Amino acid sequence: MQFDPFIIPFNIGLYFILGYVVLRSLRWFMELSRPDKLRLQRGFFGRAFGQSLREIFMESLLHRSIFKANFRLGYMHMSLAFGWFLLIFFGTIEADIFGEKHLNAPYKAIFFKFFNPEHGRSGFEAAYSFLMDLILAFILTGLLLAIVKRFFSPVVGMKKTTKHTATDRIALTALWLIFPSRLIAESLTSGAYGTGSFLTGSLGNVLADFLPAGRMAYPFWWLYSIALGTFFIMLPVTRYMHIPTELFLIFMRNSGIRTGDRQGTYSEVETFSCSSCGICIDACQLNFAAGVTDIQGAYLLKNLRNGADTSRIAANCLMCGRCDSKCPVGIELSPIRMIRRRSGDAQWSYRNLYNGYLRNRQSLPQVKKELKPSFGFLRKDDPDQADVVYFAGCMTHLTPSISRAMINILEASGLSYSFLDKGGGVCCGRPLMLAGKDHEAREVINHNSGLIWKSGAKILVTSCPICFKVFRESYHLDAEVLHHSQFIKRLVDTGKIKMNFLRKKVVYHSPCDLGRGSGIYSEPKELLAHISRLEPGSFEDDNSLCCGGSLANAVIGSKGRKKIASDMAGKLTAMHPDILATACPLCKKTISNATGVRVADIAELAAEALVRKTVPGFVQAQSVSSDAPDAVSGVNSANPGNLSRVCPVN
Amino acid sequence: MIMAGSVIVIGAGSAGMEVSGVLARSGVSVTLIEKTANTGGHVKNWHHLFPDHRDGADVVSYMGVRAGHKLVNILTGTEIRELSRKGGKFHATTEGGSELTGDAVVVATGFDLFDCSRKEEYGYGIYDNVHTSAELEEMFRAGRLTTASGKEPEKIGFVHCVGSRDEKVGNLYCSKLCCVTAVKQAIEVRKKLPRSKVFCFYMDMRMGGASYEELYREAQEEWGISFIRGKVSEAGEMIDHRIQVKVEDTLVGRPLKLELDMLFLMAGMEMSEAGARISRIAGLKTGENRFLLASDNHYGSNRGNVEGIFYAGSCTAPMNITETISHARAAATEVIDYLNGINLK
Amino acid sequence: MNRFGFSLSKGRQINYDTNDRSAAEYVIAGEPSLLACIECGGCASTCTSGNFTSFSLRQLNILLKRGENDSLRDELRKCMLCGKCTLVCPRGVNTRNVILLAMEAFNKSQDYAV
Amino acid sequence: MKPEGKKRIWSDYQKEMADDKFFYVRSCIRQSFFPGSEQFFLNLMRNILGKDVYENPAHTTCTGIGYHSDIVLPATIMTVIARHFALMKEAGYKNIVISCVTSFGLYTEILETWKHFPGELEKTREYLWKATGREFDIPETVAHTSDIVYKFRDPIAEKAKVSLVDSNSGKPLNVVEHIGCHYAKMFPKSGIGGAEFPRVLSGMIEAWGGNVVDYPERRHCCGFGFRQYLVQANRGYSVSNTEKKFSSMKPYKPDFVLTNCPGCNMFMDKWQYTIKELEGISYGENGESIPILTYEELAGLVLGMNPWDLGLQYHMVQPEPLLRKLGIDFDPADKFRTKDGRQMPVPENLINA
Repeated sequence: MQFDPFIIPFNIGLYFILGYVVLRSLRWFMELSRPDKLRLQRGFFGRAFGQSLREIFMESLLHRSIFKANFRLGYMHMSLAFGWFLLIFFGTIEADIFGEKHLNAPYKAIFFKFFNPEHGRSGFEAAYSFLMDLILAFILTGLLLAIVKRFFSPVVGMKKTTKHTATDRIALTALWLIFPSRLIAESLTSGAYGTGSFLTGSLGNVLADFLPAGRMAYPFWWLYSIALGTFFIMLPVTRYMHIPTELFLIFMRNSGIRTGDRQGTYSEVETFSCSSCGICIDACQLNFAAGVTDIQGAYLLKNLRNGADTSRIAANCLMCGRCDSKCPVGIELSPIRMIRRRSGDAQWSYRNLYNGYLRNRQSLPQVKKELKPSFGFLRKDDPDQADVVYFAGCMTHLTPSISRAMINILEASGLSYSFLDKGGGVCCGRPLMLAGKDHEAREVINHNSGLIWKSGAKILVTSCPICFKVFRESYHLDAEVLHHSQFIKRLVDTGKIKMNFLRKKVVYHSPCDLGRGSGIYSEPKELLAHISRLEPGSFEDDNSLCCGGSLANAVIGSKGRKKIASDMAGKLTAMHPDILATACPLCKKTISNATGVRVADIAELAAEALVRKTVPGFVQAQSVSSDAPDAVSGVNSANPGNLSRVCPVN
Repeated sequence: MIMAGSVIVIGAGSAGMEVSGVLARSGVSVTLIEKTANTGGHVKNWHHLFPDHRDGADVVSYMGVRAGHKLVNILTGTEIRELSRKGGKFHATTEGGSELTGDAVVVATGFDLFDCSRKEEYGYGIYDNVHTSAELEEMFRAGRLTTASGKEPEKIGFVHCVGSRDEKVGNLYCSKLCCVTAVKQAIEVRKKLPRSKVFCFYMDMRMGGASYEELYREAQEEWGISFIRGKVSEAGEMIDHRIQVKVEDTLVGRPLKLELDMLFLMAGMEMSEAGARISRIAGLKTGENRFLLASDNHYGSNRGNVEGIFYAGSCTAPMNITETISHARAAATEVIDYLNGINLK
Repeated sequence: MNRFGFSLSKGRQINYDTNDRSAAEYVIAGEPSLLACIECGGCASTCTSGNFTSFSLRQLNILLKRGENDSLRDELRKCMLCGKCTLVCPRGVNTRNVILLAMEAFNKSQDYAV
Repeated sequence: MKPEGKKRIWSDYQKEMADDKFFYVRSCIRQSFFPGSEQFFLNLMRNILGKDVYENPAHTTCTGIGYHSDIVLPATIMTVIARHFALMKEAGYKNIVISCVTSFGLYTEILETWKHFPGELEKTREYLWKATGREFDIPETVAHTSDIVYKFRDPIAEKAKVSLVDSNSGKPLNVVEHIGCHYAKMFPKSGIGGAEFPRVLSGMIEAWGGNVVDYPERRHCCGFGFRQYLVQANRGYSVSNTEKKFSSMKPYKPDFVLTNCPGCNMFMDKWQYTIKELEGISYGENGESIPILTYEELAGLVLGMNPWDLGLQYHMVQPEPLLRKLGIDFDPADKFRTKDGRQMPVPENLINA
């Protein structure tokens, strides 16, 4: 029986953390909703299992996503995670093969050198020692990078790095000590016995030359064990909890579980899966354009983990979704933020270390609801009946050029349509939702839904991506919901209207709620490519920027918005386009104030490109452009099309 | 060009001093008459000027240099009793009996500040803690801004349009400088007394000059001064000698009551008594606002109804210092043309 | 009802000195841009809710600043947060935050949600 | 407070008043609710100051209460007032002296109207002629009775037996003067001292040894407001205005309020009782209420008249504490006793009693 008291800290830590993780996982599982439990069971015993294992390997060990975003950061994460995994994996094999017996206790593998100091002198043993030294060296390079990052983040390509709590710092120190202490302990032991490979052997020889290596090794083995034990014990109350939690998250996600709009196990697992890598911080325009550096996803989750008040952080976000699309762990940051917004400034009771380990379920106090309706004053008018109902939206009423263009296009299409909010409508409800006021939002949603149902619409067209998103996601409508860019595209495709070609160089800005928010990328770009010289930009699709005008953020003032708008306008107009096209009245209004380049909504450009028919009573398009568009023959082959192609329901 | 000729300039405020200096440098000999003992007009009473809080003394010393020419003969403590024109020359008799002659006359009699005691409801001259804007400048200059009992005031109010835009006192016009003066003084009060709260009661904020609106915004954003739209209808002295004011908060349509430690009345500008006297003596026409009537609203603001008599500065309408100095320079060119026999009327 | 058949009526006068201005101070501390308001009414004239009912952010802001809090709690709830007011404000007042902070202030001070 | 500032304003608002030969018209409220005041005015003028004051028993109400309640039309009230001028003309008098501030305001307003709209004057002549066959002249001077008492304040002071000082401490009493709105607010030139800092009552108080209290709400209406009181549903407004006035004067600890208007006197007196009943608030010291006196009552006290002859007991707020403070002897037994010694019914709910 090989035993030495120095392994006790390690053993305590290891068994503690293993037990803790098992219990925590069980508890998470128990707290899952019934449907989510079923999903997880099905996922665990189905196809998702293999998928999850693969993802665990690719992401949790290799950190492929971080590699994609940032090579040096990816290498840092990989060397630590994958390297440690290899060290344990091969260490266990090493102990199994070269140890006194098979199937050893874990400490035998971890402290193999201590118990087998003579090991690795020659042949296969030496080769294996070489492998182990190689892995250790691999980890140490990553560790070096991590230390440099901590003090000088741009080295790893990060502009900003997360700030640490006191417990984080203790755990971090322990983590940093693990591998150097192993290196020195192994080296000293190797030096004393003349074993060890290129790293530990060489370093050991050097040290043994002027130090009593044999006697000095022992304290370092203690240090190594204490560092490991401390790290494991601290793990549950630090961000390093992400290491075990992420595995659970991957299984849950692959089983089809999502954040949803309520606090639950999944969002808690997500919260603990964040490694604070900081990619969300670099992606955030509030950070790089407006200098707001303490509200990003990593901070939100950190504060959630620490039980701090997150109401201020939750409120200060554009909800543009750039961080969601870039998070290497796949944490749904925006939905988590929305949960916090709904809960107002309600806080968790967790304040002390004890609760950190055995925390209460992250239940939130019930949000107080007003029973009286907020919008009882809304009239129940009867809308005009039409197949196509156009809803301009509040913001479009401040950019009448867009609604005017849409009316011109609708007139030209010859379809039966009505302008639902001609005299000024009721808000779609999304701004209320974004402020966490779902109950109030439901009131206006019900009101608008009633109007749309009564209008008999088969297609609901809106000019505002904000309205579009909420119409699609939160309204229960019989009508097909289209953004005007989709609708115009369909009119063109079905030959209802014809377009001239505008000889203009256009760059397209994808609005957040239309693009990342609703996945509508191609139609606007195809339409623009059809009527103009659309240039590819550097911020396309998932990588598009927010204009800064977002209604989701009520905290930043006009100065902050202006900074974001100027920054993004500068980036989008770097190629000197004639027109910066967008598909959102709010984007248009926000960007217009930040650039000298003409900013136009896609509907305005379409109306300008519209081939006019001289029909009595037809409202002439108001061409903003001074030069007349050229008719390009053959672009639109005469395609009579019928209504059924536009309105599939008919 | 050296010119022969002599001009009598009445009033040695900023307009009179500027017009005299310009004329003298063109070779015209000037007799500058001032009824008070000192030159410098109202500006010398102003501690700091809007919109940049510069020292009023700067402008006074500038004017002193400008008018300090050997061809300018300054007669202070002198008033004109008679003014007539004989054989192409103006003859003036002073109260002291001395005779002056000139080829032309420039009236630069400026304005008088409205006598705030005429707005009885504010209790000026009766309540201990009601003062005028001009008195506040004196307090700033003395470096002592306290209530009558010597305490540091915590709440201070400014009433705009006292004696302006008020049919009850016969002044229908806007004095146009009081708004910006109130804003300037409110900021200075906040600077001097950082714990104080300052309220401006206005009818309209007329911030038309260069940098005025910016100053207004600064007053709101940086100094937290409250602007309440409504004319103070009455002020009453409380038992502790503070002032209770009543105003309608017109933008919510509710009456508002407020207790203040000090109340400052933004005195408007009126035609000066001296100017009114000159207009009677020389037969100069005045407008309904009692200021001297210009021969043309657009291009005749330096001339009136008597040939050879020119107007400079705020004897024609309320003007700020910048406008007064420009108007005075314009008057000088009109005088020079006249002396050269060029009649551009 | 007493035996006189009438009672002292509550005046309409705003008593600035006795009113509780803590809600206004809370809002201004969180959103200092409110100080720049010139009460022009741009917000109220473009207001989506104001199109249907007597809701005026301009008036609300003034009452808030004066500490006339009684009617505000119910009035604030009429806002749909659509953000048009923020876009039209000539002084760059972050109006939506003003409303949210005012709601928060009343939530904190009153044991009752806006 | 700077008295010299007020003096400057008073010098701007002096009015011409006759010295003798007055035509007297009465007040509806005063002759009904506290007739001692009008009684003493005639006594003072005729017997103490030796003036000629003529009163025609055929004169009527001016109809001011009806006018201010939108019941009486302007043409009607002008004709009623023209009739009083006709009575004056017939009696050979040229100086009218009016007991009521509302009437005084109306007389002033009508005379101003006739000055600016002579057609109205001609129409009124015609109406009066058609209705009564009378003719009238515009009076030479128009005075309120308080103007006349003010005018003779110094002769009264010379004959004074009582000074407005606390007989115990020797300090002057603090007196609030309340001027009826219709006295000078419409036409500041028609009132002594103008509308902002009226002199008419403060002159009497100072001449008779008292100290005038100037408080923030001194201009505020007593609360009567005609239809505010006449319509029961509106009385809350009426009484709240009174409340506002009294709470503003309370810190000054006034010993009594002097009024020159019948309505003010009645409402400042009776609403104190009502507020005490409604809210439990009283405005004087030691839980007492503040006595409200007319200038005739005050002149009477100063001249040593029996308080019960002046009718002080007919106010809601009883005068005994004030009389004791002034050192005036009175017989409580006489309070509600007729001249021939019969006991009259004692009113209920009197305060300060």
